Amino acid sequence: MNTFFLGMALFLVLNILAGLWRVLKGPEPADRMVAAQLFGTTGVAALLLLAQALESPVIRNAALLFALLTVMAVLAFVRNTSYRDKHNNDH
Amino acid sequence: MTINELLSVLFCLSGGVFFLAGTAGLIRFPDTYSRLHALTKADNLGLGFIVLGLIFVAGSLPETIKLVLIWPLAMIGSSSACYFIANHVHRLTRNKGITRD
Amino acid sequence: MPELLVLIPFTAALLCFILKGVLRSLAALLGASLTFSASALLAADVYQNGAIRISLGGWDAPLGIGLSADGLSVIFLLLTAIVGLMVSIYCVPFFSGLHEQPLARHFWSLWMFLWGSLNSLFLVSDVFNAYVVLELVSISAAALAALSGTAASLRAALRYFLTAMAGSMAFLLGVGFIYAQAGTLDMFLVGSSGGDGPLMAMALGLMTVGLIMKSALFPFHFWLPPAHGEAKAPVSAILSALVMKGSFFLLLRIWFNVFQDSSLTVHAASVLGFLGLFAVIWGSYQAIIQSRLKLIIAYSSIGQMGYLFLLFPLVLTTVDAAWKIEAWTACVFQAVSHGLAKASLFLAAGNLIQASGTDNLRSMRNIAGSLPMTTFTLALAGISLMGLPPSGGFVAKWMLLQSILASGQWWLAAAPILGGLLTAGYIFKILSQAFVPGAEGACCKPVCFVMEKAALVLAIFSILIGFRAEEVIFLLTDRICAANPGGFWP
Amino acid sequence: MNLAFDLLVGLSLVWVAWRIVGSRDHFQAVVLFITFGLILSLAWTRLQSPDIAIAEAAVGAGLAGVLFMDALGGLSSSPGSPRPAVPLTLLFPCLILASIMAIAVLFVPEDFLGLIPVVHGALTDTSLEYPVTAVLLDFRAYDTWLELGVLLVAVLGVMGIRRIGSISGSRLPAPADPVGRWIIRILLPIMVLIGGYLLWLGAFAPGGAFQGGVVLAAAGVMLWQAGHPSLGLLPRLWWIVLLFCGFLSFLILAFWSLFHSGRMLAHPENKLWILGVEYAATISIATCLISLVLASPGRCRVRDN
Amino acid sequence: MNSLLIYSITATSLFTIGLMGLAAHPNLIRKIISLNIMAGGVFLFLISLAYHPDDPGVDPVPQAMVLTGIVVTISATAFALCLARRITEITGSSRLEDKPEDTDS
Repeated sequence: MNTFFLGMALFLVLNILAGLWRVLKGPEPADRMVAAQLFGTTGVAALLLLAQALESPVIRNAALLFALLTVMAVLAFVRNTSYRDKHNNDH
Repeated sequence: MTINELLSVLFCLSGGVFFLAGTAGLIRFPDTYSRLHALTKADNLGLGFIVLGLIFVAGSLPETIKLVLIWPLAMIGSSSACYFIANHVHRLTRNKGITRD
Repeated sequence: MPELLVLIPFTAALLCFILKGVLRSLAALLGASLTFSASALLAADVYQNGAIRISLGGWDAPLGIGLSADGLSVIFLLLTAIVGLMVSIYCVPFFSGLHEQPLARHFWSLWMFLWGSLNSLFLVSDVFNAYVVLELVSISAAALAALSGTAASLRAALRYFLTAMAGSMAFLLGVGFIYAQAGTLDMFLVGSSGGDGPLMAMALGLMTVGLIMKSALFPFHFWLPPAHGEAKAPVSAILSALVMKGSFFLLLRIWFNVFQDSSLTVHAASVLGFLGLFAVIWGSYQAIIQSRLKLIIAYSSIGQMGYLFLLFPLVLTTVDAAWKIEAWTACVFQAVSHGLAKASLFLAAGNLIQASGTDNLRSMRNIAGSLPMTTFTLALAGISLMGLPPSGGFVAKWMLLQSILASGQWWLAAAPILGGLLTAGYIFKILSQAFVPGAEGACCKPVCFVMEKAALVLAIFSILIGFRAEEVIFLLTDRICAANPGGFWP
Repeated sequence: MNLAFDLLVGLSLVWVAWRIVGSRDHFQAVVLFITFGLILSLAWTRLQSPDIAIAEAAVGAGLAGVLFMDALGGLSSSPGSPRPAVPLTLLFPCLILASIMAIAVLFVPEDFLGLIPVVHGALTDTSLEYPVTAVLLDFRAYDTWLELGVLLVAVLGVMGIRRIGSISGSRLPAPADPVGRWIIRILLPIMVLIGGYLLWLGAFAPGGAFQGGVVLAAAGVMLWQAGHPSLGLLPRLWWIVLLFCGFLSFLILAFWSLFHSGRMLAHPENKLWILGVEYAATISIATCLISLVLASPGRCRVRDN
Repeated sequence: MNSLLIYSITATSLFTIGLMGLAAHPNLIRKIISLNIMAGGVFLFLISLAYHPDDPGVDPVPQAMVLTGIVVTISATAFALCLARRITEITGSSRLEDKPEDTDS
């Protein structure tokens, strides 16, 4: 049973690696941010599966935390790029 | 293989399929808006299915509650992030006056 | 009570951040004098009844962290105490001037934190604890260097900080390798559990490279001249007199306590010797061709640090035990006299800059007339750096020459001979400017009496220690706490 | 299956690191670094150390991401330098170094036990059950104290560079759209709740001062991003108390235990002291990290808008 | 080829890649990112020593070391980033020495 969950976690990590291609190629900074947000959700799922596979319920706290934190990076990204563009538009 | 484990395997597999769809969408779709589309819908659904699958094999009640709590949080997080990015890209294109294809 | 040496500066640091104006200077001076007296008491205690080893929190060696105060660490603690007290006295008027006032709060708290971390570095006896203390020393030193706020000083501080961080990371990886081999983190336990094998070789290599980066030995010296040149005078005095000695002291601990009876160190010793030799010649040569006073002194730090690294080939490849004590005394005297002389040089340079406005040598003309005390300090410190007979520098270079000749590695003799010549070169370059009758119009703002006195006292100390060699030798021979009673030369 | 998972995580870590170093666009490097932090958290989870996974997640995705994005904000992004990111002359010595270290790692003994028996042996006579928290707060309390010192010195250094006495001034423009404010109002209480939960958990399960402090710091930074001055609201004295309370509690403990029982940093018998020190450390870590993120942009940001 | 070996070799290669990045990139922010990668590598090495799949579980001392190391690294990174931002504000170029030929600011 645990090997199945570990296999699923492995599959999700493969998903993240595949998503990395978009981060590398992504023409716009926004596309890269989209990929980063995708990895956040996939990371939460992978952590949950690992928590079940390794029978240590504490890892769920890490998953809970992760679900909240990906938003931080996106907020920072939006705040910074808009600040700079508004800045560029001024002069 | 008890009925619980069978159900949990089933749900986790379907969750995995949705994640695969999300990643495929991320890679294949032409522009940012459609990629956001893939990200938000497919992934949240995938996470939901995996959480559902794990609930069957989760041990005690508090674990289940924690699992159930994670899914809406992740959904709030990812949908608002999607909104921010979409809003940001829209403001960028409007400022530059060019229309994105 | 070695713990007091760590507690008092940290308390003073917190107080200095909270208090304002005169109260802050009072708290700083009180902290400095208390730390000075605590170091002196500890030195007397170790001198009388031997090395002290404490396990903190009551947990013994393999689990808990310990503090160890032996002969070597007490000498460096005394050096830090004397230089620290004098720099603190110098800084009270320096930072109460109108221009420096806003920086006072940050300077005093960072300086007290640095002093406390240096004291705990000299008392260290746990390898991972050494990493955390090194990090604390690097961050506070970089923050102090960045206080002057000019673009050049910020760049120098960031270059220094990045090199220090890379050095700490290499050191931490070395700690990982030591833990993989010995299973414990206490230096003396690791030392007694044998130091051979590929893991320990890797650990020795990584730690040595990490600490060399932090003490600016030759290949990694690029960050030092701008960092010390651009910082404020008392800050550059602290940096080159004390902070560089800290990472060198840790290198001594690693080589002679952790890898005490391992055969690895013998092979690597000559490499360090060559780098030290090259540093002496290259640093002193660069010092001669500089035009700014503070850069001359900064490059001379690189040169003088090179002497310290000659210790490794001398001690590890010599067969005759008697000459090893000579080499040890030479290295320790060089460290102490260089620390004192360099601090007084930088403080005197600070006085000159405050008086004449710029630190360019040509503007230094005719200072013998207007600032006689500072010129006298420059001369005294120069004597000690060059190694003329009465001074501590002379004892160091003399013993260095003797142990080099005794150990038969004649090519190392180039360092004291050529180095001494080149050092004389740049010291006379500075002094010659002082007596040349320059343009009368050079305005000379009055320099506070206390600031000149502090620089002078440091210079006098660096001359005086030349006369007190027996206590230092006694501390080095009988007061060393190493795993086996033989100390550094089993 | 375990081996496959380890191999995949290991290879993806190395590959992402290589892409970070090799990429030409700075923003791409930052996003890759956030992903690197995520995969590293997975590695910590796989290596059975969940509290490090929590700390890495909070620090990597939460604080480091925001710090780097801010730093990039100040930089007008350009397409990146034309020449290859990593010159070949540097590649060769680094390859040698990597291979030497890889060979050295092979000699790590299989049955390496480290200090496990010693810690479990001594666990009985401390009042903490969970070994990691016991090592952090009791056996090696000196390390934790100096590490709080490092945090404090970093805050002092940043304020010295910015020439400010406190962080009361730094406040961001509120995000234009209501969603930004709305999401903060929902996620923030939950994060504070998790921070407290992790701190309380620390006594007997993975969690404790560090994880609680880092999560609270992430909550504070999130509040700041929503335009709220978060810690800037506090009067200067209160902010100083919060900043120093962790370091101060260790200082008081050191003085008291030195003069009371002659052994510095020896915790007294009743459990309240250790819990008090742990809570103070949590608050101090959270305040220091928030002050670091708030103080680094300096006041110039507020004046421009 | 157990997991201790895989993670240790990954750790040492991360350390080397970080060192390479630190030496290769003129831009300050890239240098600080490389430093964090080096730190990640070192911590991974420490924890790979502490990990035993079955018998006595995980060694708490390296875990405590890595926790302390993570907090030290984040505070050092924040300090270095503030320095880098200040340099960029004053000199306009985010590099240590302003070589004229590179336009990358």
